Amino acid sequence: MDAIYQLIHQYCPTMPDWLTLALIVFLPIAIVMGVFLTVFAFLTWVERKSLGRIQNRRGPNRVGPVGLFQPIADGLKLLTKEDIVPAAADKLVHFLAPVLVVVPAFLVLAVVPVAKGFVAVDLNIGVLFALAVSTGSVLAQFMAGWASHNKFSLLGAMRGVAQVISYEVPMVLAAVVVLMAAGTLSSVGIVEAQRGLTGWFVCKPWGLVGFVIFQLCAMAEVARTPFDLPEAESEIVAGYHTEYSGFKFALFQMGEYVAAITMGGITVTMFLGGYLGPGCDMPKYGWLISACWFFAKLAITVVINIWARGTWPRVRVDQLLAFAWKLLLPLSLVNIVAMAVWHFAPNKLVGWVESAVLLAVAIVALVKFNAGQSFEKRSYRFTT
Amino acid sequence: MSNILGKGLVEGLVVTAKNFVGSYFDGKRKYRMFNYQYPEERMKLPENSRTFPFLVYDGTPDQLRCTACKICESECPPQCIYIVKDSDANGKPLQRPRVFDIDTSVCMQCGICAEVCPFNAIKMDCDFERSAHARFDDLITHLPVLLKSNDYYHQIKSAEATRVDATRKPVKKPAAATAPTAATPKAPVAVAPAPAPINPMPTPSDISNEDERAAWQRGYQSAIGDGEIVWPPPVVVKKKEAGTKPEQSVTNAPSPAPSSGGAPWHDSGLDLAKRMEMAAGRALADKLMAAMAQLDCQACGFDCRGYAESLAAGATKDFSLCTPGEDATKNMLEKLLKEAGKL
Amino acid sequence: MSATGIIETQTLEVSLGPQHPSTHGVFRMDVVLDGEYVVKLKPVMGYLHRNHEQIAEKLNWLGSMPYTDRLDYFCSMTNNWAYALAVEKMTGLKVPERAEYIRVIMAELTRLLNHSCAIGFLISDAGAWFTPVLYAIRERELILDFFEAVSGARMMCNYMRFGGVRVDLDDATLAMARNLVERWPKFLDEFEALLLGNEVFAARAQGVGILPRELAVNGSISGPVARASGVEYDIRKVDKYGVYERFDFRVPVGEKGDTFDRFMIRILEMRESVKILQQALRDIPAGPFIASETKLRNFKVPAGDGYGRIEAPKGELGFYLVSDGGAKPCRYHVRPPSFINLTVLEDMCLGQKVADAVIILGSIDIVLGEVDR
Amino acid sequence: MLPSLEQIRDSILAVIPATVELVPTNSLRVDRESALAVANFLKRDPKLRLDFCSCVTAVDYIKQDCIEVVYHLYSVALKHGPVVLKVRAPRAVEQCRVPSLTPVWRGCEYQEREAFDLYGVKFDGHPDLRRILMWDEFVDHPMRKDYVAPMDYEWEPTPHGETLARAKAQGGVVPASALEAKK
Repeated sequence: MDAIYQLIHQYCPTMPDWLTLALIVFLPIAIVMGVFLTVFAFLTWVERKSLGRIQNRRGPNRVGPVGLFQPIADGLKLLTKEDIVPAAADKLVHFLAPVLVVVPAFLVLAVVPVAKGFVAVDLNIGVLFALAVSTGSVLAQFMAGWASHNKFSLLGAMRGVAQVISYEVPMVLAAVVVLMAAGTLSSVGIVEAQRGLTGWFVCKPWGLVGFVIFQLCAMAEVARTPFDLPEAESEIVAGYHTEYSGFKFALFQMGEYVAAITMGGITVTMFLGGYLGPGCDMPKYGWLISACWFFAKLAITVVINIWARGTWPRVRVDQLLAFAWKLLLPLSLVNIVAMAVWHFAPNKLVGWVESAVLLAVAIVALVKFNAGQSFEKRSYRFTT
Repeated sequence: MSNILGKGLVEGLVVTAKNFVGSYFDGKRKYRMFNYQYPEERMKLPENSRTFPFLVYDGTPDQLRCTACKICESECPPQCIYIVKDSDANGKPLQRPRVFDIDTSVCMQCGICAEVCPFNAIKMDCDFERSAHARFDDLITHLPVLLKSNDYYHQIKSAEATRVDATRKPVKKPAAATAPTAATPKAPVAVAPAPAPINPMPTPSDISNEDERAAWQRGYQSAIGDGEIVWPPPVVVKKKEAGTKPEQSVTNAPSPAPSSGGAPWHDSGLDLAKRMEMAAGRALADKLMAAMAQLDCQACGFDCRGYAESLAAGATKDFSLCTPGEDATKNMLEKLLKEAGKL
Repeated sequence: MSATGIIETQTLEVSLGPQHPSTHGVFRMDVVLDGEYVVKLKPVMGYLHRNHEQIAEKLNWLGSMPYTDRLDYFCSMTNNWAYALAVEKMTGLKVPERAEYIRVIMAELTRLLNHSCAIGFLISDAGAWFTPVLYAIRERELILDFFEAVSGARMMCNYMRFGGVRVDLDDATLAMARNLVERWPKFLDEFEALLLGNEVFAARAQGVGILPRELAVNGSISGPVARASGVEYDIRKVDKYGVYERFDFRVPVGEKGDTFDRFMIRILEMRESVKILQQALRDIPAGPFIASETKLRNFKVPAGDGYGRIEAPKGELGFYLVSDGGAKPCRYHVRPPSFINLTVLEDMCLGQKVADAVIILGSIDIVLGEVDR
Repeated sequence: MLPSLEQIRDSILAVIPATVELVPTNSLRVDRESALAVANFLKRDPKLRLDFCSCVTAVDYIKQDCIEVVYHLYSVALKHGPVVLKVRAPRAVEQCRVPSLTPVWRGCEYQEREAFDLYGVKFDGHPDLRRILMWDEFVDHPMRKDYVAPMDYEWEPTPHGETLARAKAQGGVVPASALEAKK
């Protein structure tokens, strides 16, 4: 924000006040929207190409040089597709749902520090705002499911709600650890707290467990495999967006992918040290290098998403909820205790060892406790 | 979920990673990336591959091998072949099809017609890039479109074509020879000096002007369209004098060349009445043979003489096996067998 | 709130209908759901009913051979073999040695491609984004190219005739088959590494859709679905048709009979098929590939009825033929394994969830061309 | 091993007062009334134990004016071969009733429904006798020999020969262009 103010003053001090005010407010929004929409388009292309390569085929290569214009082609196609609204649908709610799915995804981007000094809105309660707003899309999903007046959409919506609620709790608790370590809620503050060689929170035992929990919850929040139950193709046709076509369907897809990017952004901010990296404090091009660091780390989470999507099957509803309540939640609570132990330990090494041991014991105990349905190795007899 | 984050999930990730990386290093379609970027790259079809059938002709499209014996029409499971036998000006049945339609919307490319054809006249093509505008009329392939030369057959299926040619070579006698027996006499062969062959159909390549080629390409208005079947398409340019017609019939006088005493009627060019007239005074077996379609096409499982003898001896009861003879032969055989008290 | 204090919920009547991504064709399940649990499940079929048996009564004996390709369009070779076997049993035609070996090779290759694709579809029903299916289809493509090189068509082979096969295997196609069989063990290891240890799939498949042994036998269930429930019955071992008793191979049998067992049995059967193929390709004799006395046209079957059956990849595929001595069959009945294996679908799905009902249907591995005929 | 057919028949007659006769291509024809009893016997007899009913078919013998339901029985326990059970019923749709063997072998359920759907053989005692392949409002039984397919369901795009004749005779939906005599 202040960087823009200095820029304006440096180059054209004679700018009328109302224009500078407008610039200060709207320029960051424009930048964020522009950057992340191109990242969204690029992400769909990357996903289809890499899924193709995983499955030994080339992926889209007809539109544009290496299929690069494929997202544009998809967008145009969906724009021109007829927008069918079922007769028995609740017209208003049916129309509002896709809008409300996209809004929270972009709102959260306001607090994600993309580069050094580049954050759309530097709220001092940044993380709280992010976690609160990111669950807004669930309401939209349920509106879509209910308004479509279709049994499959209803089933999908119910699953979506159950899933997001039950994964919200461990996610917040995993974030609590980071807030305790950083001491501030502001996302920029959290990133600054991770300076230093092994400063990234992921390098600490409780940070690593927190990162794993947060990443799993982020994948569940956004309904990515192995938790993509709300729109499970093979069971309930297309879940809550069965009855959507044309640009409304495109909005759902955009909402989903942008939410995946924002969740990745928050994970990177909290655990992987945001834009920190060697060379991010250089005077001249420091902000450019820090932006590169941020997007490199964002790419890690995207790779995890795509890789899981190409390999793992989907979890069943009851296993999904059991996994959240019976394993992730207790683990994140133990994680907070481990962080406290680490914090008040007399010296660094003792703190490290104690929290690591505590977490290891907790993980093994919880997994044993949840192994109600054991996977015994099956033996098969052969008759000649 | 004892080892939910255990070995199995990671193993899966390793496999997909290997495939992801491997797909970049498999240029020569050795292990992974098998699909061809059609239409730029085209896969070389194996020789046996078959799509829709086509009719083979040696030399000019006029000398096609098909003798309209209709075995393929009766054997075709979905009944999608439709043949009308050709006959020249004065009604004498010629041994070749005037109409040979294959309804490619019904044909299921099973290859049974090519298998049962005794004259190797119909073979399975391997070009699959066929598209049409309309669903009914365009999908019915008519005779000229079906006709493809023998060297095209050699080009797509060389081994099979050479094998077929080998088997055909000894059988194909020159037109003038009067071998009555197993030789499958080819079309317009006749004991009498062959009438002037109907002027050969111009091949598309050497038709100069445009509308003629269009006429040839369209073949002729099919029966389903409007108008009578006209084939071979009248060459608009050259006016055929009507005069040639009568003198043709004059030379058709029954002055058979000296044939082995056995079966003067064994000539598919003669029509039924003339053949019965020839075999009037002979034994039952000969009369029965005269009633056949003289094609030795093995539709009945024998050649003409064998079938007549087994009918006369009462070995086979079924007198309707002579498919090329159609109803005319069937009724004649029935009448003869009734007279002889065999039925 | 009902008297017993439990909230009264309404059941949801859903039709996982003919237009559904994972019913492997036009097959419908009328499901009554209480929340996610399946309360009642009635399969509805007949959307792909072409009355194949009436068509066969109008065609002569050879005429319906190409139609058998369209029964279970995944395994056209085994359909042809079952029909040819039934007719040979009635006419007593003797099939030469080489033709028997060729038939075994074709049938086992069909079993490989069918089982690998069945497993692939089962896992993608469970949610993996088509990765396992595309690995299986990659291998299936090579087998289909081999079928095209031999019989002329990839899926609609119309390859077998009464008394043998239509085209012989020359050394080019034999070499093609040999390098095919070399690839399969490597592929099976990769496939197992991807799917076997996968805890998510194990959690989804173990203990789901259990089929008790008595119900399997009583419900005339055949094939891998029955063997997964402990029924030791493989028609290749019981009837000893073709030259199967010359090859040593084992028949895997499970004991729990749930979806995971059906998935595992198919993987083990694929390994056995590879063993059979190696032995068959090693000692295939020279000689005629079709009986000399077979007739292509007006082929007549002596009067009477007969029933021939084989171990098709999906189960016991049988043909019951009645002939009155004429050129056309008087009655032509197909005993389709997928159609009969669906009898117990409801028993397996009761009490399970919607997601499980879809997987149980996938584990039975039905193809609608065969179910509806 | 499977006892010979005569022994099976004698063992049945010893227990059940039914008219069992040997019929060509080694099968047993049983009268309708005692079919269920015979089936139960075949399933429970220790020497036979035919617990696997592989194939159920209905065959329409129009000359003998009867419809025959054929059961192929195998034994999974003793792994021995087919015993073919045939039950006959008159062709008329009203009297065409046969006792259902689904209570004995659960596997006959769908196959008997198909026999009912395509041949009109009513199976008494079948838990859920509905049409299985044709849609419920379908009236006739298509596989019977005397079934005439109504023309409007489907006509061949290029009718000729017998299909054209049938199309004209039944006056179904035939395009004008196809009506000209082609043959």
